[in-house]
Amino acid sequence: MIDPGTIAAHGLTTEEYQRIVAILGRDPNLLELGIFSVMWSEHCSYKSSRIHLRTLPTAGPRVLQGPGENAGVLDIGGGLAAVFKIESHNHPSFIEPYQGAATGVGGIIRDIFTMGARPVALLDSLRFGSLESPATRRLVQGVVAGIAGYGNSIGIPTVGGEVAFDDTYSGNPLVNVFCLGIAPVDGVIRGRAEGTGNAVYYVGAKTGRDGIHGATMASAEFDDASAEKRPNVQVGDPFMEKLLLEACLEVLQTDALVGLQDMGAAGLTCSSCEMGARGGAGIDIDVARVPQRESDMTPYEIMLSESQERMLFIVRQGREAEVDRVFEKWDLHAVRIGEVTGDGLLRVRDGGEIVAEIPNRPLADEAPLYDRPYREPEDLHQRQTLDLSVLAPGGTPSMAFRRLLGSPGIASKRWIYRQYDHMVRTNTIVPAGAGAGVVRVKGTPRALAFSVDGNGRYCFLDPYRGAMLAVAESARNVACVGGRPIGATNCLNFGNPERPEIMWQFARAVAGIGDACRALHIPITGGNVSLYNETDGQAILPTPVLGVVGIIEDARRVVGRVFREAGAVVMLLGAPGGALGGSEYLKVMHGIVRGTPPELDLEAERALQQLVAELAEAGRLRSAHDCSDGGLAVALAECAFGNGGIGFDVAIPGSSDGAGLAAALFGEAASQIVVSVREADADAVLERAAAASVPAQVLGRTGGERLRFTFDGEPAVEVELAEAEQRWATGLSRYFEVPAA
Amino acid sequence: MRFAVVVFPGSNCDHDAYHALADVLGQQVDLVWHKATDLRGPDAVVLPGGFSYGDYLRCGAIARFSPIMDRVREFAAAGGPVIGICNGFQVLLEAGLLPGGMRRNRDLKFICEHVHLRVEASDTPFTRRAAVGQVLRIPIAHGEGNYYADPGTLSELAENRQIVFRYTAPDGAADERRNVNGSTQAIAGICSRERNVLGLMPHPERACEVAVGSTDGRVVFESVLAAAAVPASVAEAI
Amino acid sequence: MKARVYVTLKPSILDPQGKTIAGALHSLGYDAVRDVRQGKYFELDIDAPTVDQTRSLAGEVADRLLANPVIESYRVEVGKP
Amino acid sequence: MKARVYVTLKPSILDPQGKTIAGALHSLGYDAVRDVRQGKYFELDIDAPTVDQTRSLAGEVADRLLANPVIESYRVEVGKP
Ligand SMILES: Nc1ncnc2c1ncn2[C@@H]1O[C@H](COP(=O)(O)OP(=O)(O)O)[C@@H](O)[C@H]1O
Ligand SMILES: [Mg+2]
Repeated sequence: MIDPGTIAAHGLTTEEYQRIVAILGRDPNLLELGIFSVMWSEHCSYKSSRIHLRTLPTAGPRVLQGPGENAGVLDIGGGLAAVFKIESHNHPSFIEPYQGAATGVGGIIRDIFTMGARPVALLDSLRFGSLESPATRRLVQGVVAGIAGYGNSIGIPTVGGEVAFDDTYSGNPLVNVFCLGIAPVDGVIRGRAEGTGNAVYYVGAKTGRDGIHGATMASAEFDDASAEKRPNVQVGDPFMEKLLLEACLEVLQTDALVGLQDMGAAGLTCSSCEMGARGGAGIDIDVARVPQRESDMTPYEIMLSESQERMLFIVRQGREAEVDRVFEKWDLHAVRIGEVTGDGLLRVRDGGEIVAEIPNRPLADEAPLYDRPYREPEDLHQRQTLDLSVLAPGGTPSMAFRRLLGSPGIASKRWIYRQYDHMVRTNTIVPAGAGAGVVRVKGTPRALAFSVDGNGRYCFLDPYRGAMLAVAESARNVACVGGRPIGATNCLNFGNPERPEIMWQFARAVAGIGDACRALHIPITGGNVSLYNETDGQAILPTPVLGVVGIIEDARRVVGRVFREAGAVVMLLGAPGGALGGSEYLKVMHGIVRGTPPELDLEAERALQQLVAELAEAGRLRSAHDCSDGGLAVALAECAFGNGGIGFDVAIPGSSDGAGLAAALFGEAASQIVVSVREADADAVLERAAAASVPAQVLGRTGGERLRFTFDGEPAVEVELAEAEQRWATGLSRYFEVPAA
Repeated sequence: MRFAVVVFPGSNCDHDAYHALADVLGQQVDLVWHKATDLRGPDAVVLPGGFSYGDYLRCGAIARFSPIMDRVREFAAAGGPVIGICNGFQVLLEAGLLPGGMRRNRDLKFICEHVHLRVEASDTPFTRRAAVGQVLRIPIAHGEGNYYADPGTLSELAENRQIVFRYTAPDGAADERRNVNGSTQAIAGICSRERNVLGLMPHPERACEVAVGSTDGRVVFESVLAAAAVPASVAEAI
Repeated sequence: MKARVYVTLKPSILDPQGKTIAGALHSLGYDAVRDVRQGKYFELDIDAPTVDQTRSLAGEVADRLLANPVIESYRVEVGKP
Repeated sequence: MKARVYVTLKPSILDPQGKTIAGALHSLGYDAVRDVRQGKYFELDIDAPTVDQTRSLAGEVADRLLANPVIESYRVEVGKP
């Protein structure tokens, strides 16, 4: 008999329990309750978020697969498809940084090859507390090493990413990983079970007691008691996954498979019932046949285990031998654990005896759906009010410039990406750290460009606009390397949705993503939601992370961030001027997150992005970089570093009777891109910009050993290139000089 | 020429070696599964980079027992050119085809970046098109490339001029700070006493095209192509 | 004084390395090796006057740094092996 | 029967892992820890009738696979730790 305590321990409400009873027409047994609880956890069922996610635009001419599958699929021409998705592994990474991050990488990679695609690139989007704390430094080291440990070993390059620091993340770091794969359009396979009598195969690692209740854990806030949950840590085995990856891609050559799915959150339960539900079929499996790592495992443990590196396959009847042969070659042993049935039930046996029987569809698709109450935070107005006159003087602009360059949010991320093999597969045509991720597609003239971006400060101040800005920035980063955005995925990291202010942040952010994607013609093909990111009532900054994918039709036309030569003309494309609301400048210099984030005119943004892509395609750009954290001054400096370093002499737009020097240098604005062009191309570029109605102006020239800014006709900031680069280069790495073993 | 690229479970630069040799340099390339008992008559053998057997236990320690390694040994013994890149180098060390061993990088971190290598010997099948003192810009990507050999071995290496590449500054000057992984004597690559087996940590196959940032790695493969016809004794042995 | 610290994965935690080594041994014909678990081993040279103090310092160090309590357990020995 | 194999870098070889740990310990104030060497530790579950056979099999396995004789040395123990 199931008592209220057991129901509560499974994270289910009384109403949810009643619903289970209604679906079954009887009380569930403990195993059935466990199955429902993981399927109906926030993590698997999206019960708080679905109602909002439905509003996102998902259609487009290139969309072959939108949300609902293991990953989204876009047609990239030439019979090929891009398959991509982003996933969070926030809670596990806090508990065990190395393994948490590593298994996060393993999970998203499985989502991609499960669709029949060869994974070709990874990006990571990270958030941590302040690096002044040794605990945070250990976390950063562990997470970065974990991503490296898994990605490097399996041989998929981590070609870029982003990272930001804020105290709200200190107890809730964010580890989001994006993976992109390439498949033949007609080789894409889906996670569905069809064809009564077809075999259900289990392949991969043996099942242990790992992460049981992991899915429910990811849906509950942390408190002191979560220390108890520690044994729920999973250890990744990238070698096993490499074998699975190669074996899967080889098996797919045979067309003996009907469907496949990896076992991620909620393991065998989720993979079997979702495949059954998608295909409208029943699944009959025997847990006694599941390979087990530990002795005396119960059906409950086997069904709920989250052991990594396991897959479920549906094999056409009569074709089993071909499949077996491939797995044997790779020293993997595929085991037949059951078959597809026509009755729509998930039937679980333990050596023949039926131990659970649940209709698949209601289990997977009829999970509770909540329209949780939301309410604007009471202090929102206060947050958005910014009175610069009350701030302590921030020192001279030169001092601020130096300090910003050396702050970890802006400084070079080389300490991170140097640990990632960003070159394996020899497709990486923009070096790590020099712009969006770009991989060429061998055998075609094309390349794919992709970027992950999010700005928690902006979203904290205005989640609607902040989310729009994230879409715009991600797409802009793709445009800067010469790409045309064609689709996006998103990872929504928020606090506890049962709190109305958090739910309000979430709803507003989703609305912002939807509006921006519609205006920029970028369909959303999938994503991931991570809620309950709070510790002791302190929520993270709302952090939607966007992963935009674009195409570069001629890979030879790719553009990087760094200046290529002295004597080039430096231009600003987009309306000049920035504001300090929500800026990195305010954060670094004054320790505050206040004001309103930059205005965004989506039509102007779209025109700018199209102009830049077009100029790149015409071979007119020597470099391009968008203005984001730290404003125009920092963007220009970032173009000067690398390639041996090339200084510049520029006039910053604006005047002293306007917003002032700090805003002109460090104020942030959307829709601004700094480019360098050959002298001979400058006029043509200005003409093209005018024709596209994009404001454009010459700022100055590249060259020399200094970074020189003038403002309103007067010298404003002047720093030696070598000194500036030194600060920027060591701003992050200096925290890790003494490694915490 | 015909190359055999051996694929161990966990190899992940096999496709990269294939691409460089077949697509860029236009050679015939066979990917040879590690359980195979036949190299299929190659003129040269490549042990590619990656994480054979996950690099569990020690890098290359388990791969050395793969069935194909007997054929590789015979091929090498008969004078055939064998090149081990990164994990392939580690396999050659574990297999005893080259002297010395590997430790974790000095700072214990995986390092992926372009480095500069000075060519120390041009009388090998892999460097005959290069000049001694020439500096190549080629990427590394490894966590355990900190080469070690005991003093006796080191003096033998020196005496027989088996040190083929060293990490240096861009101008070729010795500089301990450029010895990124802490290798003894900044050694990046060595060859066998007979000179036909080369192991190196850097990845020449990642430096064969302008698009990926360097073409300096081509000289290694072009040297092999330029090598005199494979001795008849090798052909018999296979 | 010398202290030795042995760190092993907790029994329920997957040990991919041990598993792979066992697999390699089986394919080399060592079927008698039924299972392998891999751990870490540290030799510490500790400047402490007594065995007890050496042991307690080694334990503290193991706890704080050498072992990851989330997935590993450890054992300390002092004196000749 | 259980056998335990301890593998360490030969004493003359600089151990980057041990050195880093010693450095980290010093920065945490553990100056009494003069030196650290890191090695590997294996627990083998061996199906052999006698202690001697177990020991000899473990030794063979250590020799062939678990240790690299070029840079490492090893020690075998059988029975209760
Ligand atoms: N966590 C990370 N992992 C890998 N690469 C990173 C990471 N963070 C930043 N980078 C790289 O460093 C460069 C600068 O990052 P960022 O300042 O976020 O770029 P932008 O401001 O142009 O969006 C980019 O090329 C990015 O890919
Ligand atoms: Mg930035």
